[in-house]
Amino acid sequence: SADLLDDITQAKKIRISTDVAIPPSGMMDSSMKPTGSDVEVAQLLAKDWGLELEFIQTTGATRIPNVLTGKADIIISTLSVTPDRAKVIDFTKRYATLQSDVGCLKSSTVKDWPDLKDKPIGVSRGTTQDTTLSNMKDKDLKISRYDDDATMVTAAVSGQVDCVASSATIINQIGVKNPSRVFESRIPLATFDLAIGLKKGEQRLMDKLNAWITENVKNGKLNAIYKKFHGVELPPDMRS
Amino acid sequence: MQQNPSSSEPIVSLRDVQKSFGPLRVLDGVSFAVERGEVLALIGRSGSGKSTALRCIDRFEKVDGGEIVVCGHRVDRPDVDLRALRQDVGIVFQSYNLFPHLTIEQNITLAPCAVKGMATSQARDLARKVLAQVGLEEKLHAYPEQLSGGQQQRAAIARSLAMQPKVMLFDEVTSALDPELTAEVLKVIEQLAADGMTMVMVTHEMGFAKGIADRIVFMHRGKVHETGPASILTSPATPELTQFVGTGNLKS
Amino acid sequence: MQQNPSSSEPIVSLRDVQKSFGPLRVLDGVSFAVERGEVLALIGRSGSGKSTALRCIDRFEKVDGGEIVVCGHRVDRPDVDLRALRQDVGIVFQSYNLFPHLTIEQNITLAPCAVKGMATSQARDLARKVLAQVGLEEKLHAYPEQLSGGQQQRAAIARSLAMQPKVMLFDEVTSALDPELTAEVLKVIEQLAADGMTMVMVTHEMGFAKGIADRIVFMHRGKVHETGPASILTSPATPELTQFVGTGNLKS
Amino acid sequence: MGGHLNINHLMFLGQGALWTIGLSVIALIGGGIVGFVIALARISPLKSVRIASGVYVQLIQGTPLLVILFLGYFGLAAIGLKVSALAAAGASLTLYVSAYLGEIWRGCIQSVPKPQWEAAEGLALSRTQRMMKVILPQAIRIATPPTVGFMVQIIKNTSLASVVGFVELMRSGQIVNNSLFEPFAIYAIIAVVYFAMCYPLSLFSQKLERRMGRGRSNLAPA
Amino acid sequence: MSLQLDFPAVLERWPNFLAGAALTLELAAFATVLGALFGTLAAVGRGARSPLIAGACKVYVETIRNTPLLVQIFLVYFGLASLGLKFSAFTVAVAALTINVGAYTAEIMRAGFEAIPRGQIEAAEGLALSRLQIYWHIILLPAIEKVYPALTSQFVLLMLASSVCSQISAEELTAVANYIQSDTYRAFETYIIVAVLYVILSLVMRAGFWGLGLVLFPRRRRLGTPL
Ligand SMILES: Nc1ncnc2c1ncn2[C@@H]1O[C@H](COP(=O)(O)OP(=O)(O)OP(=O)(O)O)[C@@H](O)[C@H]1O
Ligand SMILES: Nc1ncnc2c1ncn2[C@@H]1O[C@H](COP(=O)(O)OP(=O)(O)OP(=O)(O)O)[C@@H](O)[C@H]1O
Ligand SMILES: [Mg+2]
Ligand SMILES: [Mg+2]
Repeated sequence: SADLLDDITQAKKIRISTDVAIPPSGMMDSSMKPTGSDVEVAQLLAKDWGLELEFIQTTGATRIPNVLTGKADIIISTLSVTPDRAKVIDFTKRYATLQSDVGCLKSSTVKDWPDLKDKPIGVSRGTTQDTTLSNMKDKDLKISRYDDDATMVTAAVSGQVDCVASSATIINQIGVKNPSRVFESRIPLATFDLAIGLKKGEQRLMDKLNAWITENVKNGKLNAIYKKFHGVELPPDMRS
Repeated sequence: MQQNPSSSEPIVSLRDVQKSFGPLRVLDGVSFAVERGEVLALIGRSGSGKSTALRCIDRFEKVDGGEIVVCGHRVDRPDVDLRALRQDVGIVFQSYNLFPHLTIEQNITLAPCAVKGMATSQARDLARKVLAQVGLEEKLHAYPEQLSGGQQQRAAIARSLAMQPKVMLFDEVTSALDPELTAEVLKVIEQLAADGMTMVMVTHEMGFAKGIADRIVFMHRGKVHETGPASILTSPATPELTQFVGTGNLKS
Repeated sequence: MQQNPSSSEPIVSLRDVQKSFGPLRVLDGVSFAVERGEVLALIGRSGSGKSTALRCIDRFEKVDGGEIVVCGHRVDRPDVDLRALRQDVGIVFQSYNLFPHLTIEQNITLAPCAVKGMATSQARDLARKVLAQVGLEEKLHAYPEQLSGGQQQRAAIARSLAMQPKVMLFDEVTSALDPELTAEVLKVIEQLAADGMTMVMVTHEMGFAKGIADRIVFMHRGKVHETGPASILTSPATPELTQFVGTGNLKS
Repeated sequence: MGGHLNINHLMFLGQGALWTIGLSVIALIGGGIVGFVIALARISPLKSVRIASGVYVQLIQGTPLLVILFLGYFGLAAIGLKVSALAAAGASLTLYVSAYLGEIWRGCIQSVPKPQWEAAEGLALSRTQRMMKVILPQAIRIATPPTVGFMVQIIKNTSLASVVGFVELMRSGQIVNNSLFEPFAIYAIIAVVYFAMCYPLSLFSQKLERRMGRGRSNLAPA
Repeated sequence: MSLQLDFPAVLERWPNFLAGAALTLELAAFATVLGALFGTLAAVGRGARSPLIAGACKVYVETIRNTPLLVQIFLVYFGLASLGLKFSAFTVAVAALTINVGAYTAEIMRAGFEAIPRGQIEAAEGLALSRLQIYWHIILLPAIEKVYPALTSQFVLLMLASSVCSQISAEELTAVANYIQSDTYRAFETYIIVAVLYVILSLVMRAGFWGLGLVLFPRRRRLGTPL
């Protein structure tokens, strides 16, 4: 196999590593079919390239090993671009962004970092939010790490934690699940670029993916998908 | 519940005792009595109900009918005070049933301390005394498995003695032992008899029964078939006992 | 490896056999021989090494020194052909060790078919024959657990016989049985002796040893202490044997 | 997303349950075959074989299944073997099950009373004949109840195969929960489904054990 | 080889591994002690004369033994929260593990009780010991001795099974591994190290139980019969 792109073309099939347990990027609809923003991005890509699409089900922790060990060709799974990750895999251009906040129960009095002292903050283990919070050693934070977003949201919905660090979309979801526990964003954490991840050294595939992203940002298709699931548009600097 | 039995009353008495296991009638109207200081030997072929009769005396089996009185306890009644009964009765089984995780001393002191509330030091002295009675002083701190079968059986007898029972029951206490070990256990029992202990023993050792028993009870098919002094073994009245002592002689 | 033993040579011979378990010297220079057609009884107190000596003959224990020859097989040598040896020797233990998952017939036919390649129908006839020898024809299709202890022991003897051994070893084959069952097993062995089978038997039944054995070997502390015809039991030469038969007589 | 538990969710859970059963069967068959070899190796007359199989058992039994699955899934790929998730999970479960079944069966073989081995030896049967005709038939009887009992463990442990992307019962429950967020209700349903799969096996194993207990006490003293 | 192994990059994080291993051991220790007590009580309860107590103990044992630990942990964790009770992840993990291992202990102990020969109990009855005294002096220790290997294996299994506590935010060894591997993207190396650590932990536990056995069973020690 000289080149991953050739392999994909030859197989007429692309294998995409996607976590379907992190709504609204990946989830199951009421008829238990995969849906979500990442799922639709993947479907769009496969359609444009005329390939059959295979989802490699993954969890947050196994997203990257899946492409490193050749079990999947690319990752489309709310993968934010960080320097650490860039040492291990290559990233395309961003295809979306993710606003991360610390969100708290509406009735809580948390306003800023000092108020968070001794309050457990729920977070998905190994996500960029986790890394960001873990690096704030000076702030004396208490972090409760869950295996995936779903468990974290469940913990928030059921009352195990009153604060979470996650995307704004997910923070807003909690109240929908349990009207007596409405969460709202209180402290902005960071904005991350989301990109497609792939194994290092696959330049031809990388070029082709970048071209595809550029085109679909321009024609508004990616923005439409984002708005459909996240309720807001992509940031202005990305749309222009 | 316990009355002091007057010396004229028997220590153990069974009257018309009935006992079935399911459809099998094991005791079919058994009656006999044991006087204070008497040694009674229960003999009979395998399955004739000897062990069952013995176990009924200490209430390890409930009887279906009849009357059992032991040291004034009405053993056949459902409301008999079991723990009081068993302080008056010592029982030793064929499989010695020493507690394997306790030393011989602990085996002996356990019941006096736990049941009678005896002080540990006093119980230890007692253990030494009863072990001397069975000739095992030096095994005080050994564990059961370190003893030979005969020694284990003697220790089991000592353990019973430590509760100072009024009557002792023995169920074929030597049948798991070889001849030499048998001899040492029988010597201990002989000594107990000489000291005036009341005893009921199930045994296959005809020679021994002849030598030590004041009275023989021969059981056959759940009934007392023949009873009398040791001499009935040499001149049996019934053909069943004749046959029984006949086959028993094969062992010689 | 196997030579046809000339009739003048003994079938079993032990010379200066040594065997230790760890620090414990169990056989300390044991020598005796068994002629064709002879019945030899091994007696001695518990732990004197009788079972060990017997097990050495069939190579269930490796000896540390000395020489054992059985039907021409040099049993002490590491290269002895075990399966050939065991076709010539039948052994029966105290615990009968019938295979519980097989019927009596299957127990008996297993070895002739598997080892000697006998045809099934022929093996079945053989089973019927040896069972008749021990008086158990009607139990052909029973499972071991359906038999009494004495019947199981006789079936175990029949199973050994089916291999048509040149010599049979018995290790206290009756000591787990009560007197009546003992009698039926001893009758079978008596019949075998009358038929001329060579036998070595460890036994506690002094009366039986006296009646059937051509020669007695009395073991004491891992040594052959006294040996001679059955009459040595009634007039022992050594004080140890005197004491041993003395205590043994308690059983009568 | 959201909404109430509907027939699709239940179908999805049912599909997960089917995968749980499928994985269990694969694990039982694979683990059974390898476990049998392990059991024999553990009582081999060759010391080196005994030690090697002992180390194998210690290693596998000392590692959580989660970690074995992970190493099986990514480890095989890392050394260049392309395997499907099914093959990787099957291989990992086989390793795991074989170590436990091997030990269970070794115990059963060795619990056939020593006199039985000696009686078979005394009849001049060869080692293979002793094993096949005398020891194994008895060992199988002894081994059936604990083996059936261990199948319960297998069924429950396949829930960990979710880490390598298997949507079996546990994972399907998590996914349904992600769209409904009624953890207590959904996990209770999952618990009931597992119970429905496992309890009959437990009962069966207990029944076998009791029946055997009776049979065994009737056997000749050993 | 499609993957280059780089152990030093992962081993750099040894303090995290160590903390995870320590928490795993701590979880196992608490759950072992509590589970042993709880399970023994349940085993005694199963033999109770009252059908209510015996039945309740049976339902408890069977329910736990026939559902996965992960489900039990979720039910305890989210169930307690739904009731408005908030405990630390550690407390919940210990509680769930205790409930779990208690059921297995109960089954094992029951087998131990049943393995005490009838004659032992009769001998004790013949010495006029009360029911409670018989349980305490005659049954308990010998029963534990009989099933000690099974018990210790169960507790080692419990330690390994505690890896699922990562799901409810207990930072034990597997949680640490997940965290480190998503941080370093060295999954394979991380899990090999973790596997080695688990093997070491299970050896440590077995050694500990061996030592405890020497203390608990003085007869074994004196007579030199290994368990
Ligand atoms: N717990 C029991 N349940 C059912 N049957 C029993 C029980 N105990 C004894 N039996 C039966 O009762 C009969 C008499 O038994 P018992 O033990 O009293 O005889 P034994 O005279 O002591 O015989 P042995 O000399 O063999 O000890 C036997 O047939 C026995 O099988
Ligand atoms: N496999 C073994 N390992 C260690 N010691 C053993 C072994 N087999 C026997 N012994 C010991 O060797 C000694 C002789 O045992 P053996 O069984 O030969 O005696 P025996 O004369 O047959 O006694 P019994 O009449 O009690 O059967 C005993 O002290 C016994 O404990
Ligand atoms: Mg009896
Ligand atoms: Mg012997």
